[in-house]
Amino acid sequence: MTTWTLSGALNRALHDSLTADDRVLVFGEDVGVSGGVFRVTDGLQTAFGDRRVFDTPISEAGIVGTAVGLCFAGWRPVVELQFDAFSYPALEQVIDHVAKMHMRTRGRVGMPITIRIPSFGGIKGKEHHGESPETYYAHTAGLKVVVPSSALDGYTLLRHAIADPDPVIVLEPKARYWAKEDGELADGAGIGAGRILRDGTDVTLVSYGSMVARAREAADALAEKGVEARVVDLRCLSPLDDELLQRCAEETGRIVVIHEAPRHVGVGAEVAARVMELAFDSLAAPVQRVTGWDAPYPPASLEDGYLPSVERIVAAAQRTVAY
Amino acid sequence: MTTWTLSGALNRALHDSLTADDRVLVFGEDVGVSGGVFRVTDGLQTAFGDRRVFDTPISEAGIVGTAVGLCFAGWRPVVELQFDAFSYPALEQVIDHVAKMHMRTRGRVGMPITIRIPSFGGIKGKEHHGESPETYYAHTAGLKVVVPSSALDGYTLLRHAIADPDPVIVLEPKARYWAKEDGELADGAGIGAGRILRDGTDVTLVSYGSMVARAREAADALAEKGVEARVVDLRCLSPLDDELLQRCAEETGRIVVIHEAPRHVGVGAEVAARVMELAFDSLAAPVQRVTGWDAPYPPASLEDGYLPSVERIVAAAQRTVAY
Amino acid sequence: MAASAPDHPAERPAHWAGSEPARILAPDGTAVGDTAVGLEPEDLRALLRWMVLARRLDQECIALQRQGQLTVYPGFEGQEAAQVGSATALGATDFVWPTFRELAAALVRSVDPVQYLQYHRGTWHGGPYDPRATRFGPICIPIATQIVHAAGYALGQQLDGTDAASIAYFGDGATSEGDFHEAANLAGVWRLPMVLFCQNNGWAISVPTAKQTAGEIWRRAEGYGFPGVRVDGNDVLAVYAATREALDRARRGEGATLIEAMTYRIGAHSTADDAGRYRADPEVEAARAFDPIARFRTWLLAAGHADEEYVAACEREAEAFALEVREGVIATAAPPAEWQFDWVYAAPPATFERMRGEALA
Amino acid sequence: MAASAPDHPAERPAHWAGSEPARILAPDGTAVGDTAVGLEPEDLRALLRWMVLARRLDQECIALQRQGQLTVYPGFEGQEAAQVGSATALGATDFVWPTFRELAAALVRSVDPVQYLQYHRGTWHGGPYDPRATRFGPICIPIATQIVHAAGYALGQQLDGTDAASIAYFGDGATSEGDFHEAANLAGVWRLPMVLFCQNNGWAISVPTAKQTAGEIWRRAEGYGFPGVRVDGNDVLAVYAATREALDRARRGEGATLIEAMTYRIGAHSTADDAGRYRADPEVEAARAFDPIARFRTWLLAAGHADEEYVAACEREAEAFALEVREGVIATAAPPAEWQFDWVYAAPPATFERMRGEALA
Ligand SMILES: Cc1ncc(C[n+]2csc(CCOP(=O)(O)OP(=O)(O)O)c2C)c(N)n1
Ligand SMILES: Cc1ncc(C[n+]2csc(CCOP(=O)(O)OP(=O)(O)O)c2C)c(N)n1
Ligand SMILES: [Mg+2]
Ligand SMILES: [Mg+2]
Repeated sequence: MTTWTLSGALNRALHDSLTADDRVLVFGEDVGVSGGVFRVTDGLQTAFGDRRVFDTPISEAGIVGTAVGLCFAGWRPVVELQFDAFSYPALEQVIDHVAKMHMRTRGRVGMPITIRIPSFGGIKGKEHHGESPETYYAHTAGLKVVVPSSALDGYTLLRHAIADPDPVIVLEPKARYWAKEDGELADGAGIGAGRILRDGTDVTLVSYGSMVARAREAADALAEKGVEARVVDLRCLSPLDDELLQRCAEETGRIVVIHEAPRHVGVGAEVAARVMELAFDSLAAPVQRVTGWDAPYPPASLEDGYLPSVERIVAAAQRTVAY
Repeated sequence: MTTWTLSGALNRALHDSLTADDRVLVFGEDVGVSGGVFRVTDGLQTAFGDRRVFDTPISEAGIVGTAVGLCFAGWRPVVELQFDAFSYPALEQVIDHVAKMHMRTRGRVGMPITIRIPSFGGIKGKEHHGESPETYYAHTAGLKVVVPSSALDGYTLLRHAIADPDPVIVLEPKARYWAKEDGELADGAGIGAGRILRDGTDVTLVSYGSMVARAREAADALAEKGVEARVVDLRCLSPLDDELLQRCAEETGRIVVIHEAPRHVGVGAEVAARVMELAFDSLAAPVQRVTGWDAPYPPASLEDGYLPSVERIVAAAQRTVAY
Repeated sequence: MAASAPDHPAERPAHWAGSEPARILAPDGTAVGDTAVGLEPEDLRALLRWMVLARRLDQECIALQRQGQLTVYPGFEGQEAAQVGSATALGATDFVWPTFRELAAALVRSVDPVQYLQYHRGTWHGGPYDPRATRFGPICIPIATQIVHAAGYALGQQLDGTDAASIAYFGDGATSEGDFHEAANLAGVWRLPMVLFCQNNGWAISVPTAKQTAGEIWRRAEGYGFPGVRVDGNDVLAVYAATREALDRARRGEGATLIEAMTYRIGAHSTADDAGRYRADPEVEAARAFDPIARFRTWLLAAGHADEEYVAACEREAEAFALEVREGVIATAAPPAEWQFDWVYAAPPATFERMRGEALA
Repeated sequence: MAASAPDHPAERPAHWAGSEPARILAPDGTAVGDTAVGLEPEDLRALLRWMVLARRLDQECIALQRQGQLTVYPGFEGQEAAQVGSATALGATDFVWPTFRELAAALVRSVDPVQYLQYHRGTWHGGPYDPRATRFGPICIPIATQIVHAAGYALGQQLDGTDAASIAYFGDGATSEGDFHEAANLAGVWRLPMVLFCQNNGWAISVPTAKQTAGEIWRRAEGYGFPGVRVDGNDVLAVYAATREALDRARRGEGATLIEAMTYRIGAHSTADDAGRYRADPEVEAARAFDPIARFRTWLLAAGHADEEYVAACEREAEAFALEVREGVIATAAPPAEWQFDWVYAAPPATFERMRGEALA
């Protein structure tokens, strides 16, 4: 059995994808010679050459637009946008072109593009380095959006993303890059499937990315208080796993959704709305949202007060149970 | 009593704001000499000179970034981004700077910027001319987002937006620019307040922009079927009028939310989630969402099948009532 | 690029001021440069034929729009030489990245005009024709964004070691966008096989080039490390020669070229635009003196490469062609409702399929 | 701009290749140009003093980061002349638009370093100091975005008829972004009173300038219709003179200037970066031969504008200064929790206030 970090597992996923398909290209800012600010592309240029793994100028719209053109030439681009907030200069290319090209060409030109974005907070980073951009991508029809929460699943999701014929946004939780997990890398569950990480019957804690670990901590804390919480890792924010959400609502009757992003029009709202649509009669309490505040991501020293804490999750779960 | 079009009322709002405050500037693509593709800035350059009302190059990030710099110099910029999809090149400036500058400077530098964006569909326009960008803006903390649904309220909301010390995104429903309304222009309800346009006790139809007119049509149709529908115009998507939503949920027990944007992580999800949080026990049925499909905005000839129709709204209302 | 003597400067459109554009034929049709651009007489005749067909089709499209058969339509009268000359210079495997105004170039690349016009009929979006088969990219409305796609495609060719190049068409207004710059910088630093072809028609809707930028657009190239040329965009031979030279450079692995083709937008921005609000008729009338078709026809006849009968035949063909396209357009029906969903995803998720079911129920 | 003779080219950092930068002092400190730049002896001494204080503070910040008193810190060793020379040329009402690496310029503009360092301590964001009072804009991390703000501020001055100008600092890598281009184009077409000041330090994290762009950055200016100059960024007199000239142009209403200051990033990109992964030590050692402080000190002493005692005094002052800042930084406490909410809106909506209540309950 091997021990993996998320960074290492993602690196291996890129390595294996580059090996499996010689049309796969990896490029972005500092991904080549230096191997990426989070080492996710470490060693790839040495292994596959600077034709397939290369550095780009600081040009996010250029990087994504280049990927669009490469798809017309039959390539399969995997690009990195260095940090969450630095993906915004490319939003026009993503929304107007990447997400729509397959439809506007009536399926004649696919966009098998993977856009990797180190995202979310929790690393006491500078401003613009702790944003949660998932709403912008998940709301954009034509994209698929995945968020790994652990090393092994990071490998699985990135392999699936690169193999997928549609554009996939991979939001990698920076705060988990160095978190370790034991096990073997495997193909695993595909895009669109969520997973239950801990079973429970009283309440379901739904989250993704770094918040999954907090949800598990909260579940432990709740267990001591006699509350059996189920922990769901969404894995994929577009599409959402409706069946799983419905099942959890029916089986536990109580849902708490947790994310770092601001609450207003966040993915938690979608989860709440869907759960209500899919299992209204099973709901014993309103879906609770434990999220970042509707405010810009704070400086490092206020970060802990912004991110959903185990205490806030536990309190929300207790509110639903007591409801 | 005067008859106003939305385009004319917005034009008057700009005129009156330029008169009221000589720090107000109006600029954007084709807003000067030609008076804007929808005539909203017609005659303003003649009236106020090309120092205060001027054309810019085709440079959306440049337009919004320029507005940021102008605020540091004590100006109050009102910019136009020509169409919904053409606001995307400026998203980085909006999200990273416009929305955050007041906080990052601890209130020392305000961003009294108004960004006008002709938005939404229903005009059988070309692609990229029918998008509903509200989710991108409403989710972004630090912004305020308003959507007028009629001429008179368009005047009111734009005057409030320009006078507001915070950045306000004004999404103008193209499909309503030429719709007429009789009455006098007035100061009216401010940002953050929704309004009830028709009272009803069986169900509340919540919408904004062009969909408000459809909701009213649906209410008429429902009345004939013996269902008394209340019609709410949100007016403001960030912040949302919590009190009004709660009251409507408590008083009608049933909510249908309607918008043109794709459903997934749309404003309708936020309305549903809030209503559940604010009035769970009053809800007799799950909140219904009648929205555009989770697909790119279609070509003109498929537009009618994409936009929420009166029939779909009526059917959803009947489902909730029959629930 | 070598500049030739100025012609009656007084009459020139304002935005032609500054550096003299390279020119082979003077506006009056007399040769002022080397007309041996490497085209056979039949190819030279084809230049005239395409320009005549294109202009006639443009008129037909405007008529179709007025009759409610097309939605808003952006005409290209006056830009026939810029589009036909450059498109004629392309090799079979080169890929075109157009804006929304390159119908003339599309014809030369044998894109079916009826398929193309599905876009303006509102029956489909960007790529109603097959962009791969025609090597003509989707019609692109977001200004300057297609230039980056052209760079990506050119990179793809470079990686595959083909000798195909990209040509990106864009307007004077597009040069103000960040995407123009990012594409140009990548083209330079990666020595991409591509041509950045700017049709400077003097206007961006209501904004004249002088309010768009203070520099001369072709001069931007040096800052990116590749050559820029300014050419008379209404001189089809000069446009052909400049584009051909740029493509040869690209194939030799010498990288990109920026071509600024000086032309003029005779019509309004589109059928939805009232140009009277921002420009005076005399300016338009003066510009007509530089008509690209008359100029080339005069020379072609004088040089004996074609006779009046050929010209007449082109016009007859154009009439028939316009009629044929009209019928095709009118016969184009609305797509079935399923098309709203059929290609959103290549691998549609179950959740998406459920919504499709809800919609089409 | 007039170019002076090249010095031992062999040793120059690779990215200095191409056009000769304008220079007044050779790397060895001998004058090769007109040293009468309009500064009094005391002002000349101040240039040295600021550079010495800045370098010492930079070292202290790196130490503070290693000791966990600061979060990631981006050093500027080697760029002291580029920042001090340009900032010294500014008038009191000119406004600075920095990146995240302009601490030396901030000192010259009398921004309180302890306040500035709240940014790197993680106790506040972009503008911990008062940007209005100091006329020093918020620290800006999104590459090139501040250049557009500089253009907007310059437009504001032009509209108000003041004689204040904007100066935007940015790096070589920033010139690849669309925002650089959009700002430059606006500066040109609107003849804005601004200086686009590029510190070309050869690297953008791990990417060398040669992989960033194929052109020479200063040459971009012509395409925008304003002058560009390349200056030796490690020659504080040349930087001062070039910036001064650009500001004078701006005040005369002649518009913008692009200055490419050739310098070198001696340290890693930041304390989080391991430069060993992408560049070799010899390159760095060679670059030290161009040290801006040694060069200027040599000339200053030789010219008799300062004596050894003055130099020693500067170093003593720098020690005390560094210690004082260190104590200030360590004494800087975390902000109260309410600060998460206090300035999100100038007019906070009721819905927002309810969330604040929920958060601070
Ligand atoms: C990003 C973006 N902004 C604005 C528009 C609206 N628009 C459509 S055409 C046009 C003018 C384009 O001018 P130019 O590039 O000179 O091309 P031309 O119309 O002259 O062919 C504008 C501003 C757009 N399509 N895309
Ligand atoms: C839009 C954006 N993309 C990427 C980054 C990440 N990043 C931070 S600094 C940097 C390199 C900047 O290089 P340069 O402009 O030369 O400035 P220098 O670091 O040399 O001072 C990059 C890519 C960013 N901050 N913003
Ligand atoms: Mg034009
Ligand atoms: Mg640099």
